[in-house]
Amino acid sequence: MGVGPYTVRSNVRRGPYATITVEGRVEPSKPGQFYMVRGDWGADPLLGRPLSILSDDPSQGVLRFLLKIFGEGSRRLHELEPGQKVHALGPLGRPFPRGAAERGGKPALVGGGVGVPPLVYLAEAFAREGRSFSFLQGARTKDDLVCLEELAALGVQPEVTTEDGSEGERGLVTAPLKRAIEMGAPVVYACGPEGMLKAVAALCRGRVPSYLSLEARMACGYGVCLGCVVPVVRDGVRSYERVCQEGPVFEGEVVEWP
Amino acid sequence: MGVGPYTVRSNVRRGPYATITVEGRVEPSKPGQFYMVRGDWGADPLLGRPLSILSDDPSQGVLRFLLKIFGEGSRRLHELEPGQKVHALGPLGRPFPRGAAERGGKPALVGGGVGVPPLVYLAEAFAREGRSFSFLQGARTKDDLVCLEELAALGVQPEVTTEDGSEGERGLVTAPLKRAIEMGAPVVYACGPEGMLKAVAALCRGRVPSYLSLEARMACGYGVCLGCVVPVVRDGVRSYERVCQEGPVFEGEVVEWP
Amino acid sequence: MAVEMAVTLGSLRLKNPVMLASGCCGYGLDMESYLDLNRLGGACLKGLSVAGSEGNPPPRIWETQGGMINAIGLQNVGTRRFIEEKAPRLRGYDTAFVANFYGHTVEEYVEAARQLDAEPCLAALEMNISCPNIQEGGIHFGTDPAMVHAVTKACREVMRKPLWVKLSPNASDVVAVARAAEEAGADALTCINTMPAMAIDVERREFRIWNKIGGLSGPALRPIAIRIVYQVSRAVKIPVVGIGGVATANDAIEFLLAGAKAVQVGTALFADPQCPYSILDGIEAYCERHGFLSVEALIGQIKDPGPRPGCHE
Amino acid sequence: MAVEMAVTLGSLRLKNPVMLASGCCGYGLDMESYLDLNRLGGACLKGLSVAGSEGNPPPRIWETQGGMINAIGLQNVGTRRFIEEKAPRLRGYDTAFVANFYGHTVEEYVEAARQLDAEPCLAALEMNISCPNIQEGGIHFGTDPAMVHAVTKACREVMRKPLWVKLSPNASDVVAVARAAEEAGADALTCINTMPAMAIDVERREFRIWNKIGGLSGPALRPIAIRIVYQVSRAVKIPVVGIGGVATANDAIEFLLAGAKAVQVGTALFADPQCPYSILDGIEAYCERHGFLSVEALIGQIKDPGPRPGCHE
Ligand SMILES: Cc1cc2nc3c(=O)[nH]c(=O)nc-3n(C[C@H](O)[C@H](O)[C@H](O)COP(=O)(O)OP(=O)(O)OC[C@H]3O[C@@H](n4cnc5c(N)ncnc54)[C@H](O)[C@@H]3O)c2cc1C
Ligand SMILES: Cc1cc2nc3c(=O)[nH]c(=O)nc-3n(C[C@H](O)[C@H](O)[C@H](O)COP(=O)(O)OP(=O)(O)OC[C@H]3O[C@@H](n4cnc5c(N)ncnc54)[C@H](O)[C@@H]3O)c2cc1C
Ligand SMILES: Cc1cc2nc3c(=O)[nH]c(=O)nc-3n(C[C@H](O)[C@H](O)[C@H](O)COP(=O)(O)O)c2cc1C
Ligand SMILES: Cc1cc2nc3c(=O)[nH]c(=O)nc-3n(C[C@H](O)[C@H](O)[C@H](O)COP(=O)(O)O)c2cc1C
Ligand code: FES
Ligand code: FES
Repeated sequence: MGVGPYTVRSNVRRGPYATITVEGRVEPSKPGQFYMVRGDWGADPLLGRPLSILSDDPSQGVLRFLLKIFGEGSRRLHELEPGQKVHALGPLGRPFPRGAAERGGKPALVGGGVGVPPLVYLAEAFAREGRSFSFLQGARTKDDLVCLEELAALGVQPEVTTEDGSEGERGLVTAPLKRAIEMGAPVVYACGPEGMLKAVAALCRGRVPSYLSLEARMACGYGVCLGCVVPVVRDGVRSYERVCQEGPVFEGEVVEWP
Repeated sequence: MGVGPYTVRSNVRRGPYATITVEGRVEPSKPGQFYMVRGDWGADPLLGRPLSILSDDPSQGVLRFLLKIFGEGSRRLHELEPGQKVHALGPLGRPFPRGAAERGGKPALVGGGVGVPPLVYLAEAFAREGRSFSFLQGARTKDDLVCLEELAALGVQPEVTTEDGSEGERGLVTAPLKRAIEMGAPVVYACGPEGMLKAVAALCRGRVPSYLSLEARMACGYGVCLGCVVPVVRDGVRSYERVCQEGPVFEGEVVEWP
Repeated sequence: MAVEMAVTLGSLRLKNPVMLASGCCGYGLDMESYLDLNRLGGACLKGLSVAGSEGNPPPRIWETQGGMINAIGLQNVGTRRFIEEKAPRLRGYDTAFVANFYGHTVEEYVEAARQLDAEPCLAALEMNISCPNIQEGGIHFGTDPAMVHAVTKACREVMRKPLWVKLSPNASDVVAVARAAEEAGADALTCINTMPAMAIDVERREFRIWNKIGGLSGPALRPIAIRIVYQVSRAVKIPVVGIGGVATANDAIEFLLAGAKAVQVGTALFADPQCPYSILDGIEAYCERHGFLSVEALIGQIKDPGPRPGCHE
Repeated sequence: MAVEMAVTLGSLRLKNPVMLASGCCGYGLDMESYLDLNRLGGACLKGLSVAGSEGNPPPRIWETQGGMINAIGLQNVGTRRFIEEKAPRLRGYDTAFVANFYGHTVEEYVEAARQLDAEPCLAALEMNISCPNIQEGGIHFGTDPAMVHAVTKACREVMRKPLWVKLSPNASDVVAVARAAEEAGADALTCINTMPAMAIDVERREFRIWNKIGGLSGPALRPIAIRIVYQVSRAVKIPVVGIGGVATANDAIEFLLAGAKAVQVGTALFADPQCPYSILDGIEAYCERHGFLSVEALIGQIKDPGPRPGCHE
């Protein structure tokens, strides 16, 4: 487990988005895992921010994140300059389970906004293994599409939906997902805004296993504070599970939505 | 009174020292005045840090400080990079009074450490006015001598004392000051560590007026918090006066030392 | 859409809900170079006592993470000199000046209240009860509902102007203290004063503050203040004024939603004496964005799910 | 020069003064990937009750300036399951595990104390009194000296292990609460628990925390905690354990100089689970630099000028 000082190698900003590359000692990770990331500043902000791994390279000691400005913490990370120090703790959490993908057919990867990075990482793994899959990205508008370069570099043609029709198909990502399921997708992997995940879970329920990467406010990221829980129902029993430890990836079937 | 956003133009570091130049709307100031300076960060550190004006140029909107790392606040200021925003409030406080310098003879300017910058500013004013003066700088060791370039640019040859003799005369700055007073200095201006100021005040008492720029912890810098007081005795009456408002320059005669 | 910014605290109308906090704006006059006081809802002046005080020896302040500690020792010129020397210069303003006052005995409080009540430039008096009661072995007035009741009642009886009581966060049951003040005739409650705190210079093994203990203020305190404003404003009928770590419009709106009718800005003035302007602009913009026609319409408008008896850890 | 790092709290010897705080290290086991628990003075485990608790619904946490608010709702597996499932895995360690426990009635406290007292892996029990007493209308135990006396005494009577009482900062007179716990037989006092606090999402006009009120922890709290450790350690004879915002060696030394015999690290673990190592190294280096042969020699060694009765503002 890396608990390390890292140095910003580059920070490429595009509007509220930033692709941040840091260098340091990097432990091997799997798609869906994340780091708790914090700048080298005072006690405000105090806590790290959970960021999914977009890609990493332990042999080169390199780690990449895609960040969107949300509040104060992400704004401060967005402003990091090359050479500055950051603290990052990870890789954390359970990755996307791969078992169901073995069954043949094209797994569907469904991402929206800052939920796209872990799916890009998953796509990279699938691509490396020579598996085919479909990649669906939904956004409100054209400017909110992310990681298009990374996907192009992997040779992935994402099926894009935008709510305003400014790019790709007009509408929600559930439309192409429905088609993908009908085409026999053996499993769905999704990460994105709550509304999207809820719709994906509803669509998949009873038809195809879905694995959803959830977001929750986190203090520690490694299981000790019990701050990040979500209600889940397993075998009829409801309990709180930690997004940072039992998740962030949960089976769509077990998640109890607010 | 400037309450402004400024931008760091340059930050030239030498060990724990940094010469920081910022740009923005700059109000005219006088030697001995200071600014409250804060980076554009969260609530930690919370307050500005008082920094003497080393030089400024209202027409160009430029302001310069010499900073030494002391604790966390100054460490953060030391790390500022060109292009970053800073908040600065000033010019604040009462400048060195010039009346006594009119009397003829060479005023003695005595500085140590981060007390040197306001005296460099004063020297610049004297030099511009074509007045002669002597400039004494005391330090523990060679590496703690500051503003040598600025002084050279003004054509000022400082008389240097170091406690370890690594540069200039070995000993304390009071030795050359004593000689300067004997040579008829009409007034002494001093800024530096408390021990130095106390010794200067003692040496000058009853012989020559001295004006000492004091340091104190400050919250506001503009007179409202009453946090920065020092005890002074005027006409036999003891009271607390604000270093930021009645000072930072006080007559050596009135200061009550701890 | 013009947002009505005025708020009413009992008989007192403030042109907007943003005031300066006591001890953080001197006697108002020192702010003149930075702020047009007439643009503010009002200003609470530095705490006054009948005898005045030279204050504590330095060091008086220390910065902490997200806050600061002060033990100024309530340095002030005394009510008499305030009225003679400072008040005349405040009379020309069109804003609500509130005199903050204190004593070490009930009699001292009453005498200060009586004198200040006669000063025309003052819109209200704010009673600081975070002081030791020297008749009761130095227990702080503000921690004990009975003492708060007594001192409030005694002052109320000699006054005509609105009497605000400024509560200390350092009470086991701040709601009981609030109710005691209300019952005794307080016209408004200011929540909150600073929290007793300490810091140590480990290299010298010395207290950072001459007085050893000082008051913690600033953003660090805000979550405590918001909680108290929420609890108190639901327990009393008189208006509550929120204070503690307000630096931005969002901070102020947090207090208003929690139930405060106005806010005071203290420590934040030190880093930026003009922050009240951006707070005011931000409140107005917020009201417009959320369709509130007036600030009054916003007060206490947190969506409240009712009792939540869970544990705090 | 080798610094003796061990400290003694009554009958209990800790190999060094740095412990993990309750609620911030789970049942100790979750820290294993980051810390060698055997290098620490000890670890206080997540608060336990006889019945266990599923905890509060989310959201449970919110970050504030210099601190955070939590209302986990004391989620725990219950004393029975702790003893059966967790404790066996703690038995192999050579460090002091302290079980933190709570109840909503005196009887619940006593039963938890009785069960945990029998568990061999535990070096001491720490009683969390920042909980509502449902028999007394929900008043928090920790704010009332009489209730603290009663619950401490009742637990002390059924136990053999050292009993630590963890004080709440939310008491008008924390020294009176401390004395009550001491008189009732507490073996040590942990100062302090979190301070009740609130935050509001102004855009949604909702509470940031499901429970509305949560506990403030982190550096923001430290000046309050230092003050309480100083006041309490001078008022009682039993050892005091300091807690609140410890993140660096300097922070820990502040507590030791103020009078704490050991410190606990809570919130700071979240940002850096390995900070206890640097705290330990820093304390050792400090002792060397200042010529202290042992940590014990440092405790309470602030240069104290005696009573300072000045006002806090
Ligand atoms: C497992 C996981 C992976 C994530 N991956 C990415 C990523 O790759 N890129 C990216 O841009 N964002 C990602 N996020 C979301 C990101 O963590 C939040 O946007 C960020 O924490 C917001 O912090 P803030 O200070 O800007 O916002 P504020 O609202 O000011 O934050 C206040 C507090 O709320 C928490 N918080 C607020 N929103 C969220 C949220 N949506 N999720 C979790 N915590 C939140 C913050 O951590 C902080 O403690 C991820 C979240 C999780 C849980
Ligand atoms: C009028 C005036 C002019 C100054 N000019 C300069 C200058 O030109 N260059 C320079 O490097 N320094 C100057 N100083 C000193 C500088 O302000 C302090 O070194 C700085 O505030 C230390 O902050 P810190 O956070 O690094 O230290 P910390 O000790 O961590 O600071 C904690 C608190 O103590 C205060 N503090 C600590 N030391 C001092 C001190 N010596 N004086 C005032 N406050 C202090 C800080 O402002 C802060 O509030 C000046 C001080 C004053 C009063
Ligand atoms: C330097 C200073 C002096 C203060 N003096 C007084 C005072 O004289 N009377 C009073 O009632 N409160 C006084 N206070 C408390 C503030 O009015 C306010 O209650 C507290 O600081 C919290 O608000 P803030 O976080 O906005 O500063 C003082 C606070 C500070 C920081
Ligand atoms: C997430 C969280 C959970 C906590 N749970 C408990 C608990 O179960 N029992 C308890 O006595 N204190 C609990 N605390 C309080 C801490 O032990 C500690 O007293 C407080 O957080 C102050 O210390 P810190 O600033 O180092 O965190 C909890 C604190 C946090 C942040
Ligand atoms: S973030 Fe702390 S347990 Fe998940
Ligand atoms: S620093 Fe506030 S009065 Fe001088």
